Amino acid sequence: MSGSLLEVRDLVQVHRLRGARGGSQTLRAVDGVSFEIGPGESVGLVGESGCGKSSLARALVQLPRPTEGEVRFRDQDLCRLRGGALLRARLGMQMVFQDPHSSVNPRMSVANIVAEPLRLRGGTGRRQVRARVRELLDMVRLPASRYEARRAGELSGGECQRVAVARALAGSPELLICDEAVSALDVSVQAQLLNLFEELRSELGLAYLFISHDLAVVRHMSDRVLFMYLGRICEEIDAGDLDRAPRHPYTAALMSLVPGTQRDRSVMALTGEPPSAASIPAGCRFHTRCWCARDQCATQEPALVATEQGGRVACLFPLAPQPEPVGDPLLSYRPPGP
Amino acid sequence: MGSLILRRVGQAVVVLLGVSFLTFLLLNLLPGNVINSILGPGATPAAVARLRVELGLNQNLFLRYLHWLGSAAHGNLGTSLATGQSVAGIIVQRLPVTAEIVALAGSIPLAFVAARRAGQRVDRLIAGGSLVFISVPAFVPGILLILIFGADLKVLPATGWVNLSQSLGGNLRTAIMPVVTLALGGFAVHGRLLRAELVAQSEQEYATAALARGLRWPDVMRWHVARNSMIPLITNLALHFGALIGGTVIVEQLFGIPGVGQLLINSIDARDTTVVEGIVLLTAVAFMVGNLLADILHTAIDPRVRYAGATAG
Amino acid sequence: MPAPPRVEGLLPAEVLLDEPEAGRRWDRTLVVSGGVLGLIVFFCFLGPLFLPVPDPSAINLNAIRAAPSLGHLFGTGSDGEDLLSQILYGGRDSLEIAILSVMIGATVGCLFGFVSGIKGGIIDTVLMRCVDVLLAFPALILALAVVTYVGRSSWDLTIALSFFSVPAYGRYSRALAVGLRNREFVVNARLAGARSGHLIWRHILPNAMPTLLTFGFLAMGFQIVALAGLSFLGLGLAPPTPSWGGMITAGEAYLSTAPQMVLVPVVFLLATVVSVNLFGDALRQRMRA
Amino acid sequence: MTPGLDPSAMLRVEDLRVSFSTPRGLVRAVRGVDLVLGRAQMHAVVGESGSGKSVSMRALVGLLPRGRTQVSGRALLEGVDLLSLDEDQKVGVRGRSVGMVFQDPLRAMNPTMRVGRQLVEAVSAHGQLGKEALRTRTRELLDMVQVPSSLRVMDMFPYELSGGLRQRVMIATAIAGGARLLIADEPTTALDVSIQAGILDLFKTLQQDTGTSVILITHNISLALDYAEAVSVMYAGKVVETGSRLDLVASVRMPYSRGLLDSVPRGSQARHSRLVTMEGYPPGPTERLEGCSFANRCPWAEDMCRRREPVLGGEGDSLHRWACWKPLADQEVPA
Repeated sequence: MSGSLLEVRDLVQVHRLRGARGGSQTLRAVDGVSFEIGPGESVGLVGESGCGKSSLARALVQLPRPTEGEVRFRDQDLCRLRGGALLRARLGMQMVFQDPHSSVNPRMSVANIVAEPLRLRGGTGRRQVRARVRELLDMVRLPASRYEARRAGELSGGECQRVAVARALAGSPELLICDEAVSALDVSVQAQLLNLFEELRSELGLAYLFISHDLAVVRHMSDRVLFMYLGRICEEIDAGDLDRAPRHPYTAALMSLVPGTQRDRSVMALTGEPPSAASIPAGCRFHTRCWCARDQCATQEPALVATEQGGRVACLFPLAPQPEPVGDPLLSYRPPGP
Repeated sequence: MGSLILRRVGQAVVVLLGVSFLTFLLLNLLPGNVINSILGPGATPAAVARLRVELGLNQNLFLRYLHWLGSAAHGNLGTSLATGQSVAGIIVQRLPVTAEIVALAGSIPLAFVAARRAGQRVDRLIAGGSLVFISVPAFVPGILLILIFGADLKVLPATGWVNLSQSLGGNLRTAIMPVVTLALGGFAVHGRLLRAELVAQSEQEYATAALARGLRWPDVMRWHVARNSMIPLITNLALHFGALIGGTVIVEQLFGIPGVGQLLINSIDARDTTVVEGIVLLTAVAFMVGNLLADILHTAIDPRVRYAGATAG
Repeated sequence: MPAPPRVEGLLPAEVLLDEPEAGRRWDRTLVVSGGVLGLIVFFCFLGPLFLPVPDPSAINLNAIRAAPSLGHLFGTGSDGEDLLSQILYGGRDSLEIAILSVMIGATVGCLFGFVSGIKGGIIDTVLMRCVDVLLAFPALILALAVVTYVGRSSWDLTIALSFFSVPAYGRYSRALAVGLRNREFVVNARLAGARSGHLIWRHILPNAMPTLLTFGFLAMGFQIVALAGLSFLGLGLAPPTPSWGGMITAGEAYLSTAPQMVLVPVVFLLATVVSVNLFGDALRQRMRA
Repeated sequence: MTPGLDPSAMLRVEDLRVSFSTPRGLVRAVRGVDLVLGRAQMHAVVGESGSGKSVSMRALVGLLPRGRTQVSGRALLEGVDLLSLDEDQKVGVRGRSVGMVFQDPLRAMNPTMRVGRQLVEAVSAHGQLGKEALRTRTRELLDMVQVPSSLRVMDMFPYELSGGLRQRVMIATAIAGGARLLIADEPTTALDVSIQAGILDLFKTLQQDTGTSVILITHNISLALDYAEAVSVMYAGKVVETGSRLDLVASVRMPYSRGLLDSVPRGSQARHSRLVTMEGYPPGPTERLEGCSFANRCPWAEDMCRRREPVLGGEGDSLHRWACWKPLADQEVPA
């Protein structure tokens, strides 16, 4: 499909783990993921730890390369590009990471950090680089005169994260992948960063892939949200429908956990913790923890199909798209336990 | 656990092959050879050629290596080119092992004392003392020991060696000073390492948590901190063993003990490649076995086995 | 700065690295040990230029094993040679050899370690097995062999001793590189189009530098000790070149009659190595704070 | 709604101050904490990193590095001043009267010791039991924290358990000595949202079933308001506002607490809309503070705020108190 900025098809990332006691096992961290991001669109990606969301993000930028699948960015399949062509094609896609202090080289000055991508690309004069660095720092609301010469090691978490954003913007990317980019920050600083991301969105028309475990943040930042469970997408949903009409029981359960929601948590409780990606359950991967699983769920794996609301859901018995306490959970409620 | 050990053994074998080949290469490429040292400089070319054939030196280098490797694998390290003695027989050695045990026996209690009084005068004193022993070549304290106990007080023989088979008392008397000298370095290193680890471990959250559930501090130290602090010590012990072998050479020279060190120096001097090769290989084997044992012990103590991140693969 | 990886026991003095001292003033240690080290370096390298010392190997049969006096500040040795002069010249050689061998060992070792750590995979495995071979190879034997077969010039000794630090630096730098490889700023640099060389030079090396520097000082102390050990075995710098280890050996027989022959070099050796070790340690604590 | 706000408090902390001597000088980590905790109540202590919330609560049970720490003030636990106890008496308090739950259970458990032994250790620290009694008691504890016996956690090492299970076992060790007060230091921060609810519900269950009081230390104010009956907000080492959940939701007084509430995106808010933020950053640990520590970030600050330090005060006997010269009226919005 043309018109989309990023188009991911059947992406698979297999990690080979060497166990603590010698043996090795394979782990399908990302197991057949397809989705698209349009220009200027912001897409949220949500899931529990170990669901493969960070592996997915890294696979998108080919660090490391995914095992299978396509990552078409501006109509070029990154998985097939090599060497310099890959380096160039990838410039349009940049990442912002969770740990602010780790995102910038502590021994470099702010100006050098921001200038590095410009210098690596070459072809920019010394004076132009300097001007561009000032412009970029201005974009992330760091007064260039005060920050340029400082070393990254001296900055606070919020400041580091701004520098990391400025640097990511240096190559004028079209897509910014934020991997838990505000999770490590204190709430007051987190809000400042979220506002910055919003400003950049409207000023530069940036598209975002916003990865977070914090549903309140993702709901605030995204147009569309992908829910990931054990390496697969289980629901894709318009952010506006999140509160009203989640179709997948997993989505509904997670949404009920957002502080301030008045849903009955005891009904939609997620029992236990996600199984390891090294031993994925048969049938629907979620059935072992689902609050409304039926017998069929243990044997048949649901496909990701389109919903009436324009989203996609992978569930044999999706919840009805009704306002307020989702469906009639009591009908399908089973007491927790294996 | 089984497969871990298997992998380690595999790695060790690869490394040993590398070591033996490197030694072989080194000894055969460096200038000077055994023929000159046996026959002396004035030998006739015919005599040289005869000896070369006799010793098998006329064959291709690589073939000779394979040949040697084959017999080494059967436990036969060859016979000394110069003296004709069997190599495996000459180089059995107990000194470094004894020294390591003495070093441990001394350093562990001291580390506990230092850690318990971290930052206080006793700790500083021990830290200063160990710094000196880390910084000094083994022969210096050795000389001092000889001067005090051998020459001044005359309680122990200054040099010389009595074999265990000859007399137990004599063996002990001659062994005390070399063992102590050799142990001093390890004593300082181990003590310092253990002390640092004890302090670091006692600042871990699990120690605080143990305290929070109502344990007394001495119990926290005994049941939690001490045990976990042994892990780096074990790893260190194995690596340090390599350094000890170097120290042994010096100590033997100092105390006039006819051991591996002397043999090594003499053999290198005489270009007796077979003996040198044997010693190198045995040292490397001892080193690798020590590391392997440390790995196994490590697995036993720490179920997670976090490798130092330094071991490749 | 990232926490240093654990690679225990490669150097005896490495135990100094782990000391978690919260409440101590490291500046004072740094100044004192740095000062002592500076004085020793200054006098060893520049002292002979302005101090009225005779040639270190000059024989003076009128003053054999003389006690310290105004003419011979530290006394004289068995051939009447001036001990002060021997200390200065011997110290210069010791320091030169130690510094150079550490630098060579560090460069080669870091090249192995960094490439191994950044590239990973099969390259990593092969390079690390090579380092393991060097580590398992008794370095002293190698040094002995080199010295016996090749020669005993200060270059030969430098090369021989540098084999001590190659495997240590290799393992250590690899661990540092692996620790840094997955740090976000390295991934960021890759995203911006950086290749391995750039990563190592701009990101890995600067961040590993403080630790490597400290390690270097500790390694230097070790080399000085090892050099003295070789001299003691009679395999150090060929006589009549003076060396600290050689002086100690020469004086050993006269301990009770001319103790200065042993005491003077021992004191200098100890002062140098202790301050090198302390300086490295304090430097690290300082950079960590 | 607020059962615990009665004056017969379980724990009363008055003017708690903690400072550390460091090579860079004295760090005054806690500069005045006042807290009243009712029986069977959950009291959340909310603050950003470096606000002193964790340090102040650890100081209560003497879990700060010895030798380098000075603690002053009073902390009456059922009439006994915890801060005046000697080390032996503190050992008697820890685990028996006050239990502690840590942020990261993986780090708070000895990695090389089986989970069972650590639990047994917690039980027998408060009196030797026979083998059979010990087994019954540990089983009972695991039941209380809802760990099914089918999981055989006793024979496992901490790293073999999932995060949620680990934290449940941690809670079991905390209540093993029969503690009536639990201090939970960010107990869910290291866990997934899906696990978080279960752990907090467990605290609520313990609270209701056994009358345990819980101090919940957290950086997440929405979480605090969702679960705790009372909330204290800390900033730069001081409690700046304290009150019931209702007090903070409906009539928050201190601009900082207000700012915290506003910083969290809410479902009711339009997507992509601007969040109301506090400018600047909290003061560093060694910074000298004059007047109100929040004055330089506060949109309402006046001269007075920069000169004099406000003390915790309120209206009448109400337990809703705040430290502010310019308290907000109900539902005031910054200009």
